[in-house]
Amino acid sequence: MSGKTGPVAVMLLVIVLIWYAGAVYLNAPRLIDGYERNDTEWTFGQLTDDAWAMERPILPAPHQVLVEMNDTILGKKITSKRSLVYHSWVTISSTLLGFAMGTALGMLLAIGIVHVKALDKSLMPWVIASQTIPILAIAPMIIVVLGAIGLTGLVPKSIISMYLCFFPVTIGMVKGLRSPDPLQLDLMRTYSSSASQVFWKLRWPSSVPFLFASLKVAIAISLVGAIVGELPTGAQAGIGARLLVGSYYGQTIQIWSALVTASILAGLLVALVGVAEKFVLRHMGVIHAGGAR
Amino acid sequence: AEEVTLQLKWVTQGQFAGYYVAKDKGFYEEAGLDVTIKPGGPDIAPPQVIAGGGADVIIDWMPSALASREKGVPLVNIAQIFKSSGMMLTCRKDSGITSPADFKGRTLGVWFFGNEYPFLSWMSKLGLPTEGGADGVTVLKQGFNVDPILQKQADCVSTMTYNEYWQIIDAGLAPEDLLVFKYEDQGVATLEDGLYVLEENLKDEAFVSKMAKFVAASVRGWEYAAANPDEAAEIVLENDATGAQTEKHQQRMVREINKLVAGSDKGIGFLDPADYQRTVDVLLGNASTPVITKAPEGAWSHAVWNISQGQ
Amino acid sequence: MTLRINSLAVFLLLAALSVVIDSQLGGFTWFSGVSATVALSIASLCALWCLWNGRGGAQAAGVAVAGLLAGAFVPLAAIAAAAEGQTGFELGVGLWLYLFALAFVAWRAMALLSDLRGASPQASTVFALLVPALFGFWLLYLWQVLVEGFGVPRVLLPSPSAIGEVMGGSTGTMWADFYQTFIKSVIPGYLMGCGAGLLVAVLVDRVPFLQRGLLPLGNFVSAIPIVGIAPVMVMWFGFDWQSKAAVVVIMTFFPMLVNTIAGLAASGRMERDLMRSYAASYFETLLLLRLPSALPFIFNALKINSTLALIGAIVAEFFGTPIVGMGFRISTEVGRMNVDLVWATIAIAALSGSLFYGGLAMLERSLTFWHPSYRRRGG
Amino acid sequence: MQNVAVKAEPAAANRSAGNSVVETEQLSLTFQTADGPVYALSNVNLTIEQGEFVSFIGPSGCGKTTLMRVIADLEQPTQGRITVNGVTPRDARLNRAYGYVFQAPALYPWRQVDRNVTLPLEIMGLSKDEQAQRAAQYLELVNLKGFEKKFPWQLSGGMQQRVSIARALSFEPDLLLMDEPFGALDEITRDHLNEQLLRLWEKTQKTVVFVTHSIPEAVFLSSKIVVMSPRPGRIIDVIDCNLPPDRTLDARETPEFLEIAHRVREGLRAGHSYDD
Amino acid sequence: MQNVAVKAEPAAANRSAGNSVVETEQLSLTFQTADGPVYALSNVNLTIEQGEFVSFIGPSGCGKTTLMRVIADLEQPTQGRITVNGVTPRDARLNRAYGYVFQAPALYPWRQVDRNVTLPLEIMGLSKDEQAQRAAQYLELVNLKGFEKKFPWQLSGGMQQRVSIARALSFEPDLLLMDEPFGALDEITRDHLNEQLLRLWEKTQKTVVFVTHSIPEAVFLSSKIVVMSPRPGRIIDVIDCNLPPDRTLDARETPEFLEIAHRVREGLRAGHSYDD
Ligand SMILES: Nc1ncnc2c1ncn2[C@@H]1O[C@H](COP(=O)(O)OP(=O)(O)OP(=O)(O)O)[C@@H](O)[C@H]1O
Ligand SMILES: Nc1ncnc2c1ncn2[C@@H]1O[C@H](COP(=O)(O)OP(=O)(O)OP(=O)(O)O)[C@@H](O)[C@H]1O
Ligand SMILES: Cc1ncc(C[n+]2csc(CCO)c2C)c(N)n1
Ligand SMILES: [Mg+2]
Ligand SMILES: [Mg+2]
Repeated sequence: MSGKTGPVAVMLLVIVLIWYAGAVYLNAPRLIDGYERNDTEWTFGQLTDDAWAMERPILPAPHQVLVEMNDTILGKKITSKRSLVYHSWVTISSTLLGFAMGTALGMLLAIGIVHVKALDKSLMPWVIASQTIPILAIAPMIIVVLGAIGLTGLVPKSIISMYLCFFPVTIGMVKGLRSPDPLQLDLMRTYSSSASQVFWKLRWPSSVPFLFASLKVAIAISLVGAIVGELPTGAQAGIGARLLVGSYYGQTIQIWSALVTASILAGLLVALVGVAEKFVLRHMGVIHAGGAR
Repeated sequence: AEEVTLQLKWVTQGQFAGYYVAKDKGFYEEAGLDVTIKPGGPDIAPPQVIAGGGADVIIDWMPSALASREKGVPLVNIAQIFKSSGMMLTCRKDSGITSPADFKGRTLGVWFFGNEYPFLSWMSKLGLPTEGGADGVTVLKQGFNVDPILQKQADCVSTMTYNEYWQIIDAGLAPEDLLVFKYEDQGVATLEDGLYVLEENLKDEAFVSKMAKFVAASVRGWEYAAANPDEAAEIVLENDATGAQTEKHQQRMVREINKLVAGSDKGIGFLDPADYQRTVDVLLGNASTPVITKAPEGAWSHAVWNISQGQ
Repeated sequence: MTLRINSLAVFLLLAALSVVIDSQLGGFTWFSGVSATVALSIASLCALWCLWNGRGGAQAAGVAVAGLLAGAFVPLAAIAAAAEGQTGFELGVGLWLYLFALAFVAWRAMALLSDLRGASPQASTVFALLVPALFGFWLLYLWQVLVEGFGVPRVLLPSPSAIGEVMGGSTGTMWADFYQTFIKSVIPGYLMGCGAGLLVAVLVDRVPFLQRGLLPLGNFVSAIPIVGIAPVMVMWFGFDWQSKAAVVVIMTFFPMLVNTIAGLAASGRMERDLMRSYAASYFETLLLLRLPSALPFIFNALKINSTLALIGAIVAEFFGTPIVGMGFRISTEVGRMNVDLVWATIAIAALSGSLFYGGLAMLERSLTFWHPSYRRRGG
Repeated sequence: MQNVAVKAEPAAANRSAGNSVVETEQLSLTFQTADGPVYALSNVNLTIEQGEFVSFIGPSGCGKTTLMRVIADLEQPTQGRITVNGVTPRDARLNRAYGYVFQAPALYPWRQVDRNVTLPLEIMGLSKDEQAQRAAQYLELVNLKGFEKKFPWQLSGGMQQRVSIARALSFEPDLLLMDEPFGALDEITRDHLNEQLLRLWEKTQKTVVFVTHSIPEAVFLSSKIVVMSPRPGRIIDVIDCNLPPDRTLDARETPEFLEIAHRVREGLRAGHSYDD
Repeated sequence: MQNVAVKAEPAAANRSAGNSVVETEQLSLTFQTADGPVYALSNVNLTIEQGEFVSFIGPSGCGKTTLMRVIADLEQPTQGRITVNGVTPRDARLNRAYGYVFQAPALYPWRQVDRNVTLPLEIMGLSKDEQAQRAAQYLELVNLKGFEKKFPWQLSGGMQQRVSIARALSFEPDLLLMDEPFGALDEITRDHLNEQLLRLWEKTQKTVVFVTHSIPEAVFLSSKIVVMSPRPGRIIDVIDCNLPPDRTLDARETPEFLEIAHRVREGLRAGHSYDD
C-alpha cells in the first residue's frame, strides 16, 4: 500500500496542474471577450485569477470544485436534499441492486450459453445486439412501462443498471468457463463427472480471474446505468439528477463536483471489487501462479 | 380523496409554481384531490406518458399536443394556463445580426423533442430553409443550456423569457450585448403550457368533474403565486428533490412566469378560441415541414373549464 | 433426449388445452377461422411427425421449422379477424396459452437446428446463422403478437411491422444518420480509444511508477459517466462529430486498459523464464510472448468496446448536435411521437453494432485459434 | 465405484472365463490438420484380458497416447471397433471403469496437493473422512507426505507427476490407464514405485495398461508387452512375460528377464526409423 | 552469440587455464510458502570448468531444477555466492551465455513448430535464411522433419520435448543447461540423441549442465557426475568419469562404465529416504 501513495500523489499533482492550466486555457476566451467589451486593461495574472474564480466557468478550477464538494458533502446534513452524500446514497443503492441483478443475470446467461448448445447458438448474438441498443433511448420507455405496472423508485433504475452491466459479466464468464485446458477437461471426462461437477470443480475456478476482470468493468458501468436511469425518472434525486439539473442551469461547478463525486464512488467500488479479487485469488492460491501452469 | 397524476413538461422549477403552490397550500386537498406531480426531463414526452397510462393530465405546448394528436394520441386541451408565449431567439449583437433578415447563413440553436415547431413555422414564414447553406440557416440541436452562444458556437440560441435568457445574463453577457426576437413580436407565437387529457376520458363525467376540481385548485395556486412570487419560489425549491436550484433564479423565474400567465380577461386557464386559431394558423402556415397537415377538430374543450368556474 | 421429446408433447398438450378452454369459455374462438384451422392442423401434424420420427437431422429440423411457421400464423390470423377494439384477454385466455405452447416448438426447432452439421464449411456457416436467425424471428414475432394482441399504443411501442415500414420509407434520412454517427464518430473514436488504451497499458506495464500511480487514478477517471462527459465534450470540441468521437475515446479507453494489463500478466511462468533465458529485451518479450498471450484479453476489450462505442456516440448526440445523426434522431423523434422512426434507428444501431461485433469475433477466431477455448482436441 | 460394486458378480464371472477388458478390431485413427492428415493409428487389433498388466512401448509419436485416449473415450476412432468391459468406451467411461494418469500432470493450480488427490473422490461422492484418509494413504505411497498443503506450482516436476499418480490410484478403479507415469522420476523412486505398483496389481488383480519408454520397467512390470511401430502406429509384436509373480527388483538380473528385454529392444529397433 | 565472438581470445585463454564457467560457494535457497519455508538448496559448493559435461542426479524434488534456475538467473539464492563465466548470473544471462531446455516443453501455442525453434534466433537477430536453415537442421537432428508446420498441441509429449531441445540447440550457446531433456523419449530415440549430443559436445567443446534420472545416461555422457541428496539439496558426491572421448553406445558394457554406474547408484541410495 505504502508503495502506491508516493506515485499516486505525484500523478495527482500532475493532473491538478494540468487541470489548472486547462481551466485558464478554456475560460480565457470568454474572459478576454468580456474585457474587450468593457474596454478593461488586463494582465495575464489577472486573467488566471479570474479564470479560477468564475461563477459559471467552462472548466472550473479544482479548488472551486473542492469548495463546492466541501459545502455539499460536509457542510450539509446528510439527509438534506442539498447534500451530495444523500444523492450519492440514492445512486449507490440502485447501483448495487443493479450490479447484483446484472451479475446474477450475466452469470446465468453465461452458464446457459456454455452448457446448452442451442442457447450458445441462438442467444449469444442477441445478447450482443441488446447492448447495441442505446440505453438512454429506451430508458424512458422502460420507466414508463414499469411505471404503468406500478414499479417506481429504486427498481426501474436498477433494471437499467442491470441491463448495462450484465453484458461484460456474460462475455467474461463465457470466456472464463471455456478457458480450462483440454487436458484438464479430459481429466473430468475420465471421471465421467456430471456437468455440474465439471462446472464447480473446473470451469468455475478457472473462470474466476476472468470474472473479476469483468466485474470491475461491470460495477463501473452499473454506476453509469444508475445515473442514466435517474434522468428519465424526472430527475428526482441522485447524482444523475444533480448532473442534469446542473447542466440545465449551466452550473458547471455543480456539474463537476457531481462528476468528481461519481468518479470517486466508482473508483471506490472498483477498488472494493479489486480487494475481493485479491482475497479470493490468494485464497485459491493462483495469485502467484502466473497462469495455469 | 380522488387521485390525480400530473406529468410536468420539465424538471421542477418556477415554470410550474402554481401546481406546487396548490399542493403545498392544500388547495388540492381542499378540493378532495390527492395530486401526484411527476417532474419531467429532457427525454420525457408527456404525450407518451399519458398514452401509456402514467398520468391523468399533462402539461404540454400546443404545437406538440396537436402534432401528437395527429400521430394518434387524442389529446384535448382542457385549460390554457399560459396566455402568452415566452419563447424568443436571443442573438449576440457582435455577430452583426440586427433583424431576421440577417439570419441567412447563420447558425441558430434550437430545442427539438417537439419544441421545434414554433421555430420551424417562423423560418418557413421567413422563407429560410433549415438545411444549412448560404441561403438558409444552419440549425444546431441545442443541449440543456446556453453554452453555444457563450462560446460563439451559434449566433443565436433559443431562450425562454423566464429561464435561459437569465442564464446568459448570469454567465456575464449584458443585456446591451444581446438582441432578442420574441415570438410574440414576430407574429409567430404559439400557445405554451396548457393542460391536456385524453379525449376518451372526457366522455366520463366523473373524470370531467375531477378535472374541473383540479383545474380550479390549480388556478387558485397560480393566483396565489402571482400574489406571492417569493413564497411560491420557496415552495418550488422545497419540492426540488435534487436540491440544485438556486433561490435567486427561481424567484426571478416565478415573476417572469406570472407575466405569461396573466392577461386573460376570463381568468387564468381560459383557452381563448382566437388564440387557438392563431396557433393553428401558424402551424398550418409552415409549408415545408408540416407540423400538422389539416386543422384539427375537437382538440380543445371548455367543458372542464366551465364546470371549474362553478367550484 | 427425454427433454426434446417432451417439448413437442408439451406443445400438443397445451395447444389442445388452449383450444378446449376457449371453446368452453365461449368467448372469441380464435382458432375457428378457416386459415387458422388449417394452420393449426399443419402445426400439430408437424409436431406429431417430429415426435415419432424426428430424432434429429436436417429433415426433422425442417419439419419442426415448418410446424413453427404454420403454428405462428394462427395468432396473427386470429388477431386480424378479431372485432375492432378487442384486445388482450378478451381475445381468449387460450390464445395466450397457445402462444406459450408455441415457444416449446421454437425451442425444439432451435435445438434440432443447432445439432446440424453441414457437409461443407459453407453449409456449416449457414446452419450456424440459421439458429440465431430463428431465435430473432421468434422474438420479433412475439413482439408483434403481443403488441397487436394487447393493443399497445403505437407511441409507446410500435410493432415490428410498423418499424419495418418506416425503415423502408425513410432510407435517405437513415443513411445520413448512419454516416454521421457510425462512419464519422464511432470508427475514429473507437480506433483512437482502443489504440490509446493499448499503448497506455503497455506504458503502465513498462513503467512501474505509472502502474502504481496512474492505475488507481485510472479507475476513478474511468467511472465518469458518459452523461456527465458528453456535455463537457460538446463544450470543448464543438457540436459536430469531434465531440462524439471524444466521448467514444474516453469510453473505450478503460476497458482496453484493464483488459490489456490483465492480458499482459497472463503469460505462463515458464514461458516468461524462457524469454529471460534468451536475455530477450523487454520489447521482444512483449512482442513475441506477452502480446500474443494477451490477445484473448485484448479481443475481449475490443468486443466490449464495439458496443460501448456505438452507445457512447449515440448518447453523446443527445447533448447537442447538428440536426443529423442516429442519436439526434432517437432523442428528438420520441418528442414528436414518431416512435416507429426511433425504433427503426435503434434497429439500425443494433444491426450495425452486431455486424461490427461479428467481424471482430471472426478476426478473434482466426488470430487466437490456439487458445483452449477454441481448441477441440482432434479438430 | 458404486457401479463397479453392483457389477461385482458378472465381473467375477468374467475373470474366470478370461473375458477381455479391452478389445479392438482394425482400429484406425487419423487426425485432420491444416496441412494434411496425420495417421496416428492403423489397424490395431488388441485384446487385453481381465487382470493383465499390459505395457505399450514404441517410438516417440507412434500413437501410444492416442490408443490410450481411444480406450478412455477421449478420442474417437475413425475406423474399426473397440469395446471396453464389453461395452462402448463411452458407456465404460460413464461407468467410471478406469483411472487415467496423463502424460502431463494436469493438476488444478488452484487446489492444494491433497485436494487435487481428493478431486475424483469428491466427484464420486465419498465421505469427507474417507477422502482425507485416502489422500493421506496415497500421498504417503508416492512419498509426498508433508506436501499436502502445497500448491502444484510449488512442486518439482517429479513431485507433480507423483501427485497425479496418487490421484488416479486414490479411487481404486478396476482398470488403470497410465501414460508414462514414472518418466520424470529418479531411479530409486521409480524402483520403489515399480514395486509398489506390482504389489498393488497382484493384490487387487486390477487390469493395468501402461505406457513406458523403459524396457526394463516394461519387462519387470508387465504380463504382456505390446511393441508399436512408428507412425502410423501399428502393433508389431506382442510379447508375453511370465516372470514369477512375487518377483523383486533383483529379477532384473535373471537370464529370462534379459532375454525378454532383448526381444523388446529388437522389436523396437526393427520398427525404428534410425536404422534406415 | 556476438558477445561470445568478441570474447573469443580470453575464452581460449580460459580454457587452457581450466577457468570455471560456474562457481558456487555455500549456495543456499529457501522458498517461503504459506505453510512454512522449503529448503531447496543448502550450502552447495560446485565448480564447473569450461568444456565439461556435468550431470546432476538426485532424488525427485531434491533441488536439481532449482540449482539450474539459479545458474540461469531465474531464481535468486538466499545465501552464498555464484558466478557464471566469472560474472554474476544476471550479467551472464544478459550476455546470452546459455541455452536452457526446461523440464516441460514450454512451447508457444500460437507458433508452429519451426517458428518455435526460430524464436531465439529472431531475438538474436539472425537473418531469415539463417533462421530457416538452422530450424531445418536441428529439427532434422531431433528427427522431426515433416512436422515443421504443426502446432505444439498437435504433437505427442516426446515430440514436444524434442522441439524444445531443437530450440535450445538452434542458437548454439556455449553453455547448455538441460533439465531432463530426454525424459519422455523412447530408448532408441534417446540413444540416438545421446550420441548426437556427445558428438556435438566433443566437436564444439561446449559446456553442458545436464539433469537426468538415468544413471547409464549420466555415466555415458558426462565428464563429471554430481550426486545430490534429498531436500535440502546438498552435493553428496562428485564423480569424475573419464570414458574415452570417442566412445559409442557400446561403452555401456565396459567394466569401467559399470563401476562408475555402481558408484552413482550407491551415492543415490545413500542419500535416499526409502532406505530408512
Ligand atoms: N490433436 C492432434 N492433432 C493432430 N495430430 C495429433 C494430435 N494429437 C496427436 N497427434 C499426432 O498423432 C501422433 C501420435 O501421437 P501420440 O501422442 O499418440 O504419440 P505417443 O506415442 O504418445 O508419443 P510420445 O511417446 O512422444 O508421447 C503424433 O504424430 C502426433 O503428432
Ligand atoms: N516456486 C516454489 N515455491 C515453493 N517451493 C518450491 C518452488 N519451486 C520448487 N520448490 C520446492 O523446492 C524443492 C526442489 O524443487 P526442484 O524443482 O528443484 O526439484 P528437482 O530436483 O528438479 O526435482 P524433479 O527431479 O522432481 O524435477 C521441492 O521440494 C519443491 O517443492
Ligand atoms: C434538451 C432540451 N429540450 C427541450 C428544451 C425545451 N424546453 C422544455 S420545457 C421548457 C420550458 C423552459 O424551461 C423548455 C424550453 C430544453 N430546454 N432542453
Ligand atoms: Mg504420449
Ligand atoms: Mg526438476
